[in-house]
Amino acid sequence: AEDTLKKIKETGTITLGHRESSIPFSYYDDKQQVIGYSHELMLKAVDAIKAELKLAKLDIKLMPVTSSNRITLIQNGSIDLECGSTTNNTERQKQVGFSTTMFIIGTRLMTKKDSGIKDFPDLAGKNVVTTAGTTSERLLRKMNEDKKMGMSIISAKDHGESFLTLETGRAVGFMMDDALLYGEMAKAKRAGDWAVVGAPQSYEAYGCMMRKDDPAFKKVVDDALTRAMTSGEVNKIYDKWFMQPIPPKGLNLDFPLSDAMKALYKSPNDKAYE
Amino acid sequence: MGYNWNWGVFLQPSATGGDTYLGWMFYGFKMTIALSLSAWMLALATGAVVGVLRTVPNKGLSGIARAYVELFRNIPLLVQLFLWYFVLPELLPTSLGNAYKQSNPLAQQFLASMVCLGLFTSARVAEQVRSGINSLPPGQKNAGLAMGFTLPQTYRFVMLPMAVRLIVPPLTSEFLNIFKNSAVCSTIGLLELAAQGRQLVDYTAQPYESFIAVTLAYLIINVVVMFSMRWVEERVRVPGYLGGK
Amino acid sequence: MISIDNVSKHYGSFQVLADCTTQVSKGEVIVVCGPSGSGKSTLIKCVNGLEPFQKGEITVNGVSVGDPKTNLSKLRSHVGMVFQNFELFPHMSIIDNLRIAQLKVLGRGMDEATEKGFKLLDRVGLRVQAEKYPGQLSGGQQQRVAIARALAMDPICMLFDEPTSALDPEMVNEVLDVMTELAKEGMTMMCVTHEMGFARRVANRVIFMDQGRIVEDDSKDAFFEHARSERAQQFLAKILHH
Amino acid sequence: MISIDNVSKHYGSFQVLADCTTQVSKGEVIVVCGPSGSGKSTLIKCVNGLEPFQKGEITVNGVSVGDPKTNLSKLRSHVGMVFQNFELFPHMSIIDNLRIAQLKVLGRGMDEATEKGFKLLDRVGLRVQAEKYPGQLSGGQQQRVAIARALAMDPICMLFDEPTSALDPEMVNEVLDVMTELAKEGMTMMCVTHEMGFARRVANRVIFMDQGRIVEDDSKDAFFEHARSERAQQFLAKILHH
Amino acid sequence: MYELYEFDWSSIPGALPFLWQGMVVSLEITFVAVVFGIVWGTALAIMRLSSVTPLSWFAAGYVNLFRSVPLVMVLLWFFLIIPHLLESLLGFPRGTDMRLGSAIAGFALFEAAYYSEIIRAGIQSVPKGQMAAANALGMNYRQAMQRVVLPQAFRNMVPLLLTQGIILFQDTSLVYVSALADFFGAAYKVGDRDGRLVEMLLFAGAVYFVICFAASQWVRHFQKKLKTA
Ligand SMILES: Nc1ncnc2c1ncn2[C@@H]1O[C@H](COP(=O)(O)OP(=O)(O)OP(=O)(O)O)[C@@H](O)[C@H]1O
Ligand SMILES: Nc1ncnc2c1ncn2[C@@H]1O[C@H](COP(=O)(O)OP(=O)(O)OP(=O)(O)O)[C@@H](O)[C@H]1O
Ligand SMILES: [Mg+2]
Ligand SMILES: [Mg+2]
Repeated sequence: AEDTLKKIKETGTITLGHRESSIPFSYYDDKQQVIGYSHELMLKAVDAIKAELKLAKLDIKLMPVTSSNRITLIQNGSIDLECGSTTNNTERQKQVGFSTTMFIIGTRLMTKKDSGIKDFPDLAGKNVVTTAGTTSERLLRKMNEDKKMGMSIISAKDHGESFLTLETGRAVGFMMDDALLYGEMAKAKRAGDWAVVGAPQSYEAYGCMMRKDDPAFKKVVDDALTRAMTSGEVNKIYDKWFMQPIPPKGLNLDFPLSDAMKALYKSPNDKAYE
Repeated sequence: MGYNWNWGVFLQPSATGGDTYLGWMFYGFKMTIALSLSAWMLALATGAVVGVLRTVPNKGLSGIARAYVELFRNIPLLVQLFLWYFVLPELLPTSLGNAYKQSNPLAQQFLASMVCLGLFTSARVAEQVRSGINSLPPGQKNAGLAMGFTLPQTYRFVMLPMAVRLIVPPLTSEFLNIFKNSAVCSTIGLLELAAQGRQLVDYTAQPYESFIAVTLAYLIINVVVMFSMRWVEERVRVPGYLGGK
Repeated sequence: MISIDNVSKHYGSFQVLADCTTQVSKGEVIVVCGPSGSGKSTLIKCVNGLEPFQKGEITVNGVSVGDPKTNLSKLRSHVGMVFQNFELFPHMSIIDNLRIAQLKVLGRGMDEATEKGFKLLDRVGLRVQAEKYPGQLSGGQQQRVAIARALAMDPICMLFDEPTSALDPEMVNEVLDVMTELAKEGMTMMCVTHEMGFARRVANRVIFMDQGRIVEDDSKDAFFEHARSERAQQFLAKILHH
Repeated sequence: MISIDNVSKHYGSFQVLADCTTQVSKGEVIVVCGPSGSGKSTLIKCVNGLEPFQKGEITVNGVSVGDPKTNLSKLRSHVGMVFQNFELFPHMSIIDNLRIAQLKVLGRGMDEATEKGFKLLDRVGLRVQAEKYPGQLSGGQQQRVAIARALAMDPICMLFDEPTSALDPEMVNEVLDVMTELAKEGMTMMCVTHEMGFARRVANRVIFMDQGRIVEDDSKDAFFEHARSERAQQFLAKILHH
Repeated sequence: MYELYEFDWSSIPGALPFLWQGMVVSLEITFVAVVFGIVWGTALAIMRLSSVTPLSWFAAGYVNLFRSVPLVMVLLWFFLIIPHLLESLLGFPRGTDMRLGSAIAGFALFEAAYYSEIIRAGIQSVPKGQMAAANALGMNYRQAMQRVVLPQAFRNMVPLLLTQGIILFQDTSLVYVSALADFFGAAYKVGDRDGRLVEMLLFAGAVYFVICFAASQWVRHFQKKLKTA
């Protein structure tokens, strides 16, 4: 396997992958600067790497990635570390490595407040949207088959497109990671019209992605994340992104810390849910 | 490069159960074919009419045809697709728009893709038809009229049969383009070949296998189209006419 | 039969025809000649309305060509026309070339049209080529087919626009022979051509054009013996000298 | 000067030239005629190596054309050639057309090339057109420029391939006049042409070709008075009749 | 009851600098790909027409391969493979941001296939007699090509080459596959971020239309001028 640390030391550079609109994890603000919860944690990891290698100066290069190219870019060495909203699951573990989990989401549903849809069973026979390539898409399709609900499922290219589909009335519900749903709400024209409802269909662990079988590198990243969580530092970061107004519109997601997250912060681990 | 090749991935059952990933690819392949062929029909029919109108003496008609061509030629396909799919239903009267948007999403995606690809290509077909007609010897039109044919009859019996033969080779490349351009339709969620390829990457994290398979599938389509168009060319070749040119 | 009265035509500011006047009576053969660009083709195309004109009047068999109410298609179906580049329809066999307008314009039946087609192919000596395509014939043969095609419509008069100038020299005569025979049978003909031998043998009158004007309009003998205008004399000298 | 010895050429199985043999001595003018497709153009193009041939030998001024060791470009620069469609370079002015090969092939200086160019334009009567482009001249004028362009290379002999057959009848003579003058000055010339008047006035010998063979190779008078082969007699009859 | 879509154009003014950056990327790709495509395309066309069989086969294979695959796929391939190649061939440090480089390379090599077909047709549109005439004056193949055939071929081709350039400019919108912010990508990202996709798409469409329409009018005008000259 590769020795990422050695490479970083030799080149004095680290290339980070980030998302462009995964609010509030990793996205551009209106000045095209990358911000977000995952991004701040990633920077913590970078600081740890710099300290570990005893580098006076470490150049950071940022490269935006999409859900379809992020794995390949890690593998072919274009980026060294990606912290965004990437789910850690066993399939992906065959191709890439994951750090300690930094967030746990439940997959839920966003609907219009006055639509009368309160939970997944209400969706039977309706049009429902989700983002292509996500775990939600799988769960939704499986639910549709298993329970013979007769939904028409729209797989949109990205979250923005999914929300547009919901907003324009093409679909009555948008199934996605709850945190991201709140994020989409944050940019809606009329945030007050929308609600996140329904029982979580699954829980998923977000981790930072890196090359497989590089224990030294993984350890530095893991230690940095663990330290941030156990020291309570992470609570400030969480507060900043989930309980306070955030760019671009200054909306407050109002997404309190879940029990699963509290447990995570107490004893960090890198296990995939499933 | 630390990559685990795994061609067996195509035979694995897919993550949502039921089908294998190969089955997914095949579904995408069929979707690409169905979409491209139906869009091609639309492009040929519309393009032929607009192309003919561009050459008629009536200034008003040819002006309208020209505006049509310019409109569809000068906006990128990707943008047109978004406009058809997302923007146009918003401009319909509310009740009609809503009824449309509540209908089967696959039908909506297919319809938008077909209309978009078809009309985008029709502008190009129209240009080919026009240049085919214009490259006929000018005497042919006069000869038709001088026999007592009306202008529509002259088009029907004299100019179009030859013009159509002349444009078979350039139309071949438009026909190929429509298959290639259909890859763009994955951006509105239509699960055609390129989209299934990307889904495969998302679900199996085996990007190289998937890309290679998709590229091969396009090559196959290409070869089939080229041979069938060459067959058409051969079939319509006029005896004694140099190389059909 | 054909009367051209004070016809003028221009493209923008460029005058192609200037006050052209002449008549062709039934059975007459008129040869039109003149330097390149003098308006010969334009004049002859005005006669069956293929070119519009801005001033004057042309009538064919009493029907005004310039009148917007005239059914031009109908008029043209009675006026045969033969072009410099033959303009056979390359995607149809020879016999189909002869049939198509009979079927679609005159509304004749298939049998009648076929019979007529073969009769005319016989006449121009090309019956055995009936199933071939135009591209498979020599230029001279194509032009003979084109004449047959025009005759298939039973025209009341024939217009020729340099029918031999795109031909190899060897093939000129086979076409001129067909035209000569046609003239002898009494067909009214207006021919743009530089074949002065043909003019001498067959024409009743010769028209000489220059810069859009009809400069000479004379009986054949008067034209060849003592053309009045200097331009025509020069032209004849150049054409006949070699 | 030019000796053609037993030359044969075929495209695949189609024989274009079959055992052609003839000579052109210095100062001689030879006219080559024959029906379309008989191989006239091919023969003349073989002389300066524009077409390769499979059998036989051609020498020009003692240099073998078919020999792979021969510098064909050099040979061609001494042999002037004039084409049916003029083939002036449309993107260059007339004077540039006359200069380009002098500069790039003969390596002459700009001044010398320009002077030579103007002298030859004078000679063909086109000095005032020097700055125009080919597209702005009439066909006859273009062909005269093409002759001047060939002469600018100081050729030892000239080849003409139907130099007048793409011209309007009026313009034929202005080109033939230039050629006649050239012949009078003693230029060695090989001309494919159907202008029998020119052949009668200027040629020393006439070669008649049919189906790739040289069927007649006679002095002018012998050819016109009593052509031996039936094919040549037919051909002459067709060409001269009208 | 849903209401008619409410348009809200307010995010455009603030996004203009970012959109302009995107436009610069689009133009950069177009420009480099056109220049490189014409140069490499000319070489391919000459190879294709040459009598040396391996050369003409290579050119034919190259052109046919690139013309069979969707541009989107080519760009993806280039995005994923070129970085590797460059790293190993030229010793670039790993992780260099090569999105722009690989997009440009992908476009240039792809467009060269199309340009070579245009140029080949252009060369073949020059009457054969021109080459013969140049040879008859003693010019060799290179001189005849350079002084006589190619100048005329290019003159005949200019409108087609420019039109292909306009198509190329439109196709730059496809670089969204590599998350590179060209003009369309920038508009899309702004629209996504602000929840104003519909407006930004309409705006992008209008901008493309104005630019491409103006450019194609100019090409027509230019074509007319060439014809009369
Ligand atoms: N569509 C047009 N627009 C402008 N000028 C035209 C057009 N058609 C013909 N002309 C001009 O009209 C003049 C007469 O043309 P016409 O074809 O009648 O001449 P012509 O006597 O038949 O010559 P030729 O012997 O070369 O056939 C020419 O100068 C020609 O350039
Ligand atoms: N590249 C080629 N491939 C095959 N056949 C050819 C080729 N070039 C010429 N020919 C054939 O060779 C024969 C002689 O052609 P050539 O041009 O020499 O005839 P020509 O006597 O000059 O006729 P024309 O009077 O029509 O110019 C013709 O039958 C022609 O079809
Ligand atoms: Mg004319
Ligand atoms: Mg010839």
